[in-house]
Amino acid sequence: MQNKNKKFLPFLYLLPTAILLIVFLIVPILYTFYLSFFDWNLIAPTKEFVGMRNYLEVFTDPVNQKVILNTLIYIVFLVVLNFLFPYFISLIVKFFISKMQGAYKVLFFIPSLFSLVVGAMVFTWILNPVSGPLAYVLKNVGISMPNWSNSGILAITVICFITNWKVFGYNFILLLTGLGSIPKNIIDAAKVDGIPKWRLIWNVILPMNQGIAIYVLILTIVQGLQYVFTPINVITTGGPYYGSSNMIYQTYLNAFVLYKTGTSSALAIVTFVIFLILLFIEIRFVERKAKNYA
Amino acid sequence: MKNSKLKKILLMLGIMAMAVVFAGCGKKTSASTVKHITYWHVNAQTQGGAAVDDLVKKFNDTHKNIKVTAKYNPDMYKGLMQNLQSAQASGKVPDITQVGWAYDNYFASNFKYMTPTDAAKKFDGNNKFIDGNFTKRTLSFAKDSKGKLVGLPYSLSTPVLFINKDILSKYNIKEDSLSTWEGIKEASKKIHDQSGKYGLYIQEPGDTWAQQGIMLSHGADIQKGGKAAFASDNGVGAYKYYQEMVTSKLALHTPWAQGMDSFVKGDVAMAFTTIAQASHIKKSASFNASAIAAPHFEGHKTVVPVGGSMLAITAQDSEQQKAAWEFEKWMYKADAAVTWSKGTGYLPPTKVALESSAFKDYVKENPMLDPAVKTLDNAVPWTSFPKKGLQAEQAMIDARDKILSGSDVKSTLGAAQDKINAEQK
Amino acid sequence: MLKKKLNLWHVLLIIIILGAIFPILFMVSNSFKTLRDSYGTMLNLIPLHPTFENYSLLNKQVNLLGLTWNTFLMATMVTVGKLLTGLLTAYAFRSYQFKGKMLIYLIFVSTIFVPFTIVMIPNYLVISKLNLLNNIIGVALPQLCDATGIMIFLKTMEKIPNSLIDAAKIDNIPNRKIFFNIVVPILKPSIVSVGAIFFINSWNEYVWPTLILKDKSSFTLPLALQNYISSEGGTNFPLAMALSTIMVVLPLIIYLIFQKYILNSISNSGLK
Amino acid sequence: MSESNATIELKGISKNFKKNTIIDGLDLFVNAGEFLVLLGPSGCGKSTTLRMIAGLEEPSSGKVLIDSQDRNQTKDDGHTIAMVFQDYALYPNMTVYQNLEYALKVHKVPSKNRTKLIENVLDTLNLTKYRDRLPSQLSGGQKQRVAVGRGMVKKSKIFLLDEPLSNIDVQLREKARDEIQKLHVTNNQTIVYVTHDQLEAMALGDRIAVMNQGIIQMIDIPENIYNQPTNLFVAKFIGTPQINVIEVSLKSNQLVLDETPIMQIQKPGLGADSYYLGIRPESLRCSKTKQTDLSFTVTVENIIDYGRFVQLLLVMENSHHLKAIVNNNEFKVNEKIFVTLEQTTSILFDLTTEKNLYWGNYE
Repeated sequence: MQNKNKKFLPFLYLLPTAILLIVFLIVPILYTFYLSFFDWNLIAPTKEFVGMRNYLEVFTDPVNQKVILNTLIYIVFLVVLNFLFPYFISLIVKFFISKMQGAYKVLFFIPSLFSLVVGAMVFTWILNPVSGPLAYVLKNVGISMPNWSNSGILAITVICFITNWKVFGYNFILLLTGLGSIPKNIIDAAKVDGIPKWRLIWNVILPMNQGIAIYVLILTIVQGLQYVFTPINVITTGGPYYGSSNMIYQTYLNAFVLYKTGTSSALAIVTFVIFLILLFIEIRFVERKAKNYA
Repeated sequence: MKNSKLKKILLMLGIMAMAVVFAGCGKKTSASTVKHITYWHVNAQTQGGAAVDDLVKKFNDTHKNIKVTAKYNPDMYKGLMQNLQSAQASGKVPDITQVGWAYDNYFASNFKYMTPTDAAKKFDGNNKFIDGNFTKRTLSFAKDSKGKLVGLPYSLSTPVLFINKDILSKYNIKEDSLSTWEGIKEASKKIHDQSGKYGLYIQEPGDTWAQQGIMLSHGADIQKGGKAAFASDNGVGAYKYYQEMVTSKLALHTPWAQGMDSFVKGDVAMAFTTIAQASHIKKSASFNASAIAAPHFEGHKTVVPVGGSMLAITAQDSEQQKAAWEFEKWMYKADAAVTWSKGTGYLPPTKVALESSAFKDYVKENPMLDPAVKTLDNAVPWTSFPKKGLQAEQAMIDARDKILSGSDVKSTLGAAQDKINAEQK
Repeated sequence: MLKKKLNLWHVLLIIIILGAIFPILFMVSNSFKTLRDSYGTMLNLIPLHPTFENYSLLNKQVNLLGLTWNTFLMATMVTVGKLLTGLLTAYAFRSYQFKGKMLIYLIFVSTIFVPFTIVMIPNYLVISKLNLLNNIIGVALPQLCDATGIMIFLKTMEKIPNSLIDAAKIDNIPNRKIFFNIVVPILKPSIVSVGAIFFINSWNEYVWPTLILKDKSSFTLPLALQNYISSEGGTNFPLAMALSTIMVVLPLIIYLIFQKYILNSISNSGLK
Repeated sequence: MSESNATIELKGISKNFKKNTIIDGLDLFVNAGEFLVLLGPSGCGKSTTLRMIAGLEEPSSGKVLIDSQDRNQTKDDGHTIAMVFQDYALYPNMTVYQNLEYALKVHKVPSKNRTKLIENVLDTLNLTKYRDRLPSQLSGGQKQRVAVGRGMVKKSKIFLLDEPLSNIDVQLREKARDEIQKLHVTNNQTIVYVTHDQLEAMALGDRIAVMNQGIIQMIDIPENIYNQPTNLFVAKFIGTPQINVIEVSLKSNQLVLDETPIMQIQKPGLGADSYYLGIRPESLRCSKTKQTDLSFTVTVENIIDYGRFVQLLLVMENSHHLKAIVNNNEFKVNEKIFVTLEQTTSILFDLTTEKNLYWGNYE
């Protein structure tokens, strides 16, 4: 009696999570995969089997091609704004200043207390290209603000800036504390050897910090694409002409606006595969690298 | 032995948690004879939401046997249509709902509903209520492509040209020169050359209502015999005129919220948008604002699609339908209709309300409404395509975005028209 | 020589702080402006004729208490769910060896990388079949488990030396007691901070609730903002800013109280 | 001031950290090529002093002169000083070879010389086998040697070591000490070595500076530190087992402990009437019979045989304890034996200033 319990006790602890994951994650993924082979508008009783047409459409339809390109642009912006920028600032706060580190941590984190809807509304107002306060100030200085809501690229830039306003603080702290795990006397040793700080950071600190950096990088991309959903939905709803939509938002548009669940599911599966590849890189890179520095 | 005790407790905990979760969602069953009906609408707080709540409260207080609960649907008529679609998927449809004109055919061909004529015949025994209150023209707005009356017109709006009188007088532009698009272009040019400001902003919400108005006022037809026909020479001519104003910076091309903010801020002299914006403009503008009737191209007369929505009964069970019909009739009473109009800025739907003294004084207080009432006479039904209405509207929106960012008008409009007609077989 | 270089960096950091804090000031200042002022005098942060009108109007037009209660209920449910499942799962991983342990762990970790859109439609259908549309439980149910929680708790639990647990086992203290009287107290700081983060994120959530909550009475605060973005009637910016200011009060309080915990615990979630 | 080493001078150095002063008005001069040990209990400011020499800490006041040039004026080129840290501070992501090579590569030393230098150091520290290993794959001893190697490779004028051996297990420590000794002989660099282990200090230092609460108590060659400590602190700190200290009073020319005279002294100019008397355990002559009329009786409370020597724990009549070291164990516990003291092998300290009075005849 005794060891039988012991054997399946751990599974009892895992039960609640397992049930939730099966019902709300694993089965849904399979169901979406199933849906991606049909054409259905969510209400009609019958689903029409269309085979691979939806997947074909994902890559052939010009709008989808544009959306995939947009997603790459988003990723570039997200990596630069939500990963490289906070990483650079965390290096500055960690190695180049001695006072007020605590104060910066506290203040940088405050924007992440806000909902992105609020961020989107405030910034749409401030950045109104014709009559916003920023446009007004720039006009006095002689610069006329471009109408960002008409061009896909500019709209993406604005949306990524708004998301950056909220996400910067969180990533900054994640990376800063990651740097904390580096023994202090390495910095002293380098100082005595007359090694410039940036050189030390490039040759020693960054390689050592690779584990958490890769984790945050991939998190930034994966969660970043889902964070930008809110500003897109509030400001441009994907416009002008899908110029600011990305694969995540297009999946929503197809599903809950145009009621083309087939296309939406196919897009979702393709996005999922891309994220899996990113996850695979993270696990292989981070797990292997972290092992031999421990 | 001690492990099994732990197991029992954890198991119990698990079951209890699950029970709590499911208990919260049992069906609300009320045995009493009071009929519960749900009324879906699109009126946000800033635009009639309060008026809807007042009307529903007054109705519930005066009708003991019917209890109405109003439900707000975000993102205007498109948002409501999406919710209706999802509601039908889960089998919980409302009893009475507003339906935007653009979705007239789409609603008729996708959802089960009861026509007002059937409701009048079944519950009143005669058609007096409908014929007595609505003109032939207003009823025509609510007919589907097969001429069947789908619902009763509830909120009517027409596009008007809001103008910033301070700017116009500053560059001594006379108001009556703005009755034609050519006059507006000229005025815009003068304003732009001298002040750098934009002359005109045409609304760009989640529909192409205003843009259809420009094409109609250039003699074009949006739809002929159930097929899209807007890519005609007249239609292309009108759009080219508009595109040219945008590219030469006389007209502003930006999403609706930003465009209207710019007009209210005084950075745009004229705004061609729905009369429903009147109260917001009056409250926010710090300049002397007024409104004039929708313009037309020289040699054509003003034709505008009617804006707003109709009330349709989506209840399936006859008891619910009866209660919904009674609620609908009450909403059309003169005082209720005027309160509705005051709250939303729309025009009252019934003849009696339009001519009622209450509405007349209201118009005197808000002169901006006057041009809207006059334009009502040259309003035509909002074109809504019978099949795949949502995708058709999206195609026209996409065409607008492409044209206003510079692509060739003729080919873009042609492509959109073919795309829509391909679905209408 | 060192002193001068130092200030350069501080200048950059202070600019970033301004960028982070200015929109918040802009929001609060506009919540005290009249509609006309918000357009007319955009630039001055101190309202020309400050008014409390937006807050009183807000309270009249919308059931502020009800909205806050909905948001609070949802956030609490989600937080409690995530903490419970996180703790139980982490404890299972920490103190038991079983077949396929590594595989199950990898599956749990990979859930962080699953895009929300892939489960959107099926979850929507499940919730509507369970008749939980327009119901806070419907919003909370699919979110009761979060892999980040599992990872953080696992990391903190790994710090508990085996000797501590073995010692308790030798005194044959039952598993349940070990979990609640030894493991949980040690985890208290990370439970508090992770809980605070889950609460704040769920409090501000917009995307999933918009799909489920369609009826005004069931709205949460972020959704109520939609009421004021209606373009048909024009955006009442000051009113929206008043609601936004109210919305951030509770997260700000939580942050001020648990700020020390929160800032440290975020580090655990990342440390590999 | 030869090419291969440099002098170090600390002038009026003080350092305070958040209100409490760690070092107050410290002056120190280290001769070129000298092996100076900074010895003291933990928290006495010895590491901070070393870090100030290395430029890792800014002194609150005072100047640090390297080759009599003020450190703040000269541009720190990273050549003159090398340092080894207590926990080695090796670059974890670089192999042993890369660790040694990194500083040279940064300072653009031509690769030919680099390889020669590194091979040489690897050979002397017999680390050649481990050249391609990562620090995490090395033992404590090997890591320590790599850390020292990294300093040696620079051929710096000054070599600072901050308790390099404290993390190594005891048997290896002696061997490592000899290597550092050899290193000093071959490279003739100026070395400042921080430790709290007196054995290391006595073994390595040309001179030892004993520090306490941020003040140098005494700086002298090991022999004087041991035999003529300037004050009671130094006396107690150096030497295990610790020096015996008893309070005695002066009666004419005899030191008396509770009325029993224990020592005959010549007394030029000793004013006060009571003092502290310090006697190293090996200076207590224990015997079964009375040696002089001033020998006093004690009982043997405990005997510990360390092999190389035997330690006796003795109890006097007034129950004061003394420790003695003898080389053969002829005594038994509880046996009554005689102890004889000599002026030449004991030290007299002033009761209040605790300073060494050198028996009145100041050198």
